[in-house]
Amino acid sequence: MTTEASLVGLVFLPLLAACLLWAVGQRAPWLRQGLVWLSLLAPLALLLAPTLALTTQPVVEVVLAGHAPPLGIGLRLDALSLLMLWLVAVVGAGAGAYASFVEPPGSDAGTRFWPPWLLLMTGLNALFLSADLFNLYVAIELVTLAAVALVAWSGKGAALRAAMRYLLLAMLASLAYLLAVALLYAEHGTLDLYLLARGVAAGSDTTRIALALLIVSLLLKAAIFPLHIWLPPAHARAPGAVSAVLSALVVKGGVYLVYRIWFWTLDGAQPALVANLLGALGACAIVYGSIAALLQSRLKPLVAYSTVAQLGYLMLVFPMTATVASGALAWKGVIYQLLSHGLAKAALFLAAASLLRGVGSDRLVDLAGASRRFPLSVFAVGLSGISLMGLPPSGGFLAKWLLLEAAWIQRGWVWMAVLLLGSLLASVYVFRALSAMMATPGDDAKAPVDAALPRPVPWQMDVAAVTLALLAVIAGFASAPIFELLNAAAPFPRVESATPISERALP
Amino acid sequence: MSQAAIYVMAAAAVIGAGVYGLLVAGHLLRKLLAINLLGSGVFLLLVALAGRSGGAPDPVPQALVITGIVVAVSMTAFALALLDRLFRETGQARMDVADDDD
Amino acid sequence: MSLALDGLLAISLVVLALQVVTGASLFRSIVMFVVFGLVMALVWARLRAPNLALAEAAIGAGVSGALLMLGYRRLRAAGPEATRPGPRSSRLAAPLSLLVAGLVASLGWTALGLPEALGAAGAAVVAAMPSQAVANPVTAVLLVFRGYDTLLELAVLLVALAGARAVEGPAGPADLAIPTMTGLPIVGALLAALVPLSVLVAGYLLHAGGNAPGGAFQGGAVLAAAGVLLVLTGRLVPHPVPGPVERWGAVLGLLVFSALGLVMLARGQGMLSMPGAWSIYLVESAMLVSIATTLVLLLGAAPGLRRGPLP
Amino acid sequence: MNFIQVAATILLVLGGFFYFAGTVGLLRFPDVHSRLHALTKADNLGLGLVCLAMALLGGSWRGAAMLLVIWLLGLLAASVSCHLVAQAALEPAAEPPTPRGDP
Amino acid sequence: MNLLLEGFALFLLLNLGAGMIRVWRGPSPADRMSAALLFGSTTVAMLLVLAEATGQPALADVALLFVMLAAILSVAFVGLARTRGAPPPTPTPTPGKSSGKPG
Repeated sequence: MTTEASLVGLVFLPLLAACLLWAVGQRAPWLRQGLVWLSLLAPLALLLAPTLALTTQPVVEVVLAGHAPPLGIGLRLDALSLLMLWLVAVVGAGAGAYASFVEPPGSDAGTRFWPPWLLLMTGLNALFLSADLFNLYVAIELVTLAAVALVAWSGKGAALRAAMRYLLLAMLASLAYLLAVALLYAEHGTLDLYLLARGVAAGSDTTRIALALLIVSLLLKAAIFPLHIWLPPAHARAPGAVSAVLSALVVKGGVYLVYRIWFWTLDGAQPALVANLLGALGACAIVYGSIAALLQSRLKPLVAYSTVAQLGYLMLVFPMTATVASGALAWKGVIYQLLSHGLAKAALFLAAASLLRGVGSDRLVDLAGASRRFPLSVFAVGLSGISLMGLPPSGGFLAKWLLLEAAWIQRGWVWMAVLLLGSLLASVYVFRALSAMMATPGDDAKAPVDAALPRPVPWQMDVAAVTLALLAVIAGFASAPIFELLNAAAPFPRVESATPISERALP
Repeated sequence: MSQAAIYVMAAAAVIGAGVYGLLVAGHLLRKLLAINLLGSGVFLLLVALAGRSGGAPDPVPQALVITGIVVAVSMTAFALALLDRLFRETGQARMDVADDDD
Repeated sequence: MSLALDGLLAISLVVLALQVVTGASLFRSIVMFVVFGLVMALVWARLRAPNLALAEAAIGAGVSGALLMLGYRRLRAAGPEATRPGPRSSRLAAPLSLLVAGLVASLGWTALGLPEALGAAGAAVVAAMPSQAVANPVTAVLLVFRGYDTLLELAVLLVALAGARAVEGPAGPADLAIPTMTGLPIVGALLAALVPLSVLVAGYLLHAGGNAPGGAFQGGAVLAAAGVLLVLTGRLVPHPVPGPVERWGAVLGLLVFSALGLVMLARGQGMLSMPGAWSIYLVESAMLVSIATTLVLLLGAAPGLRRGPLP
Repeated sequence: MNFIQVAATILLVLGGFFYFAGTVGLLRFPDVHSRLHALTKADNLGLGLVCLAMALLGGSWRGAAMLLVIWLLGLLAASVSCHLVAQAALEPAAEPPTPRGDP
Repeated sequence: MNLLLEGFALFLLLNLGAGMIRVWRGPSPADRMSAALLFGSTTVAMLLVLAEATGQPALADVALLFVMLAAILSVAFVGLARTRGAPPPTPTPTPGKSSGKPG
């Protein structure tokens, strides 16, 4: 009962808060402050009961309206969704706290900023809990619309253009998703992800093509190379807190769903060729994103391209599940990457936004001397950089180490080379950004001209960034409980009927 | 050729037209029209496939499509608001995917 | 004969779709899109989906058409350059879209050959219907079996409104009312007849939705249409600050739906379960208010509305 | 075929004729005002006859009342919109007319 | 009788297709709009006929909805035609220029 109520609360608390914020309008600033802080912090508390519940049982299922699937819609919580929900809660709290200093909920602009933000959180929580393909569609649309509105928040031409492009591509992806759902429903007559899994193995070619379409549409939402073109402008032009949430959570929603469909719905029927193809896309993303990040002359686009690269790692799990041993390692590795990149990238975007605000520009040349004027922000950049590069003892290190180990076990030399190259390139672009901030401002550094005038950065904003970055590093130490959860949630060999993974060899 | 088959083919053609419009249109309003067509094609496919048996119609796809129509309208309304602002700020109502990132 | 009718409808649909995406005039494309919506409603009628025909007429063709026309109007006000379609040449477009159409057609064709049985979900609905408080299975799916979808869909509608407000910036776009329209005597007659009638029709559709096709979305769209009529004729004028009616109206549906759901959860009957026909009508009425408010505000592209000066 | 069906058929054929006439007028008349004139007159009669035919076939008072409402509303809407469109056509066009036959 | 009704619906649809030529050619927006009006009225008639032919009385509700929306769309259209010569939207609108009680 408490677990069920907590899970329902994760969706409904931000939703109701958004409604009330909308309804009170510009009145009662204290009420608005309270509502925002409540919906930022309460998810952390609400997650305790479900976490405890998962220590004793592998899965919590909630039947809505008393009608079980296929008639109704089910919510389903397992370790993977729980970790994602924790990520939403933590990053949401950190980035939300940061945003509450930029756009105070009591202010005039705050009345327009916070409803989409809270609805974004509603959509994300709904997405990570839902087990129904069509319900997921509605949740995805909720997330997309809210995210686009927040990307356009600054109202500048470039941000609006980026938002428009994001919206058009996201709509295209949604309709491709829906097309796939239509085909799947026609054949299987159910929308439940897990009921569908039973029919998929014996499904026709239509099923397989529909699932492929489903995955492609989600890859577009997840901005996996080469479907990433919308990401760099959107993430670079959004306000800092929004970029943080977009990079840490929104694109991860797409990846999460690809995992769900690949490892659960397609359980035992994953074609090895597609697995390798997905891995190859990931490898391209790592190389391309890192090089593009290296070539940027401004901090926020650099961080955005780094997201393109880091998302690539998440695709490497597909080819590595060819054997049981490497699969288990790679699974842990990518989930760890999901979490630690989420934390580190959120921190990095927040710090970048602080620097942009404090210096008035995010061109790397203009950032010279930032380390003395904004030591906390630069400290956050450094800390999150450690995790992105994969230096010990950070969470990023653990993730990349596990992936390397998995590649080693299955003798995937190409994957190993890509992993090492990715880390190398990441350290180059992080050091490039850091050294720009450490540099002494010379005469050639131009004064900021185009951007908004520098504004003071409240210390609380830096604290939010540093906290998230510290969590990304600490994740490297505190891996034991997470691994325990992940072992319970490993998608394979979950279903006994599935083909043993060892029998599926690489071509 | 059954009724369902006729409409499935029509849905495929409408989806194709939507994709074509999305690729060819320079003006954002036309792109929005194309996306709406694409959506209608998908809805038609969903209902036509579910009605292939010719028996009592399946209520589930119909309910899904009603939800889908409302979502599509929300999208359109929001996109138009975004277009308004984009036009006010930049004087542009067109967009090429190959636009500069800056 | 009926296959000929279906075939002709299908051909019209395709021709109209092609007209929408090609051609020189943007305005013509929008008119074609509205006509496409009309034909789509006929198609739903042929496919024995009167609920969808209603929704398509009210929301698909009506509200979308009005939205696009008003959007066009706002661009148009800035000069002819703003609405010049400016087609792009793309050599890939035609083959790519043919490929997509071919792929969908072949997938659909294969799917048509699948065993002809009602899907598991559909069969479950049919089996569960006798014990339900409403007789319209589509309403039952929307509110009883898959009420969570509908609730999230209301959230999508709200985020469209909230997002539009966020995107529009500190104040909405400039004045939208058309003062010249107020001078026409015939407009008054139209309003006097249409506005009360649309309230009646909206109520009728809401009530009918329980047992016959209809429901909150269709009714809300009708009410929104009346609201837009009031905006277009200057009876309601845009205002940069939303009043209490607009603010609470837009979220009433979500609040009532969630509150009822939470009460049912607290009583141990499962989140979002509906305790009877009254609860369905209650939720639908609140939804109707929200949908109408939201759509009027989105159509009017204004944060708030105030009573305008009467002519 | 009973008497009612015969009557309905005659009404339908008449209604169809009016619709046809309206379309021909729309296509053949030289300017927008005469087109509108032909269109609305013919259309409203056509709709009225169809409504009458359906009321006969439906055979219920409730259905007939509904059809009457539809017809009256159709009349109102058509005359008002015809008036408004004609008014708009008198003013300079909002958009440069596209040349005849332009695709 | 059903055959007759469906035949009549087919005839109306063909009529509609012929009217499409007017939307296509224009030349003025008013022409296109008047053709769209014909479509509305024809569709209403078709819906009424189909309601009878397929035994779905609910389609009469759809027809009612169409009649109402036709009037509203044409008002939207007239607003469209009248925007010519209107000043472009100002980037900073003056708040609170309208007086009156909250709606």
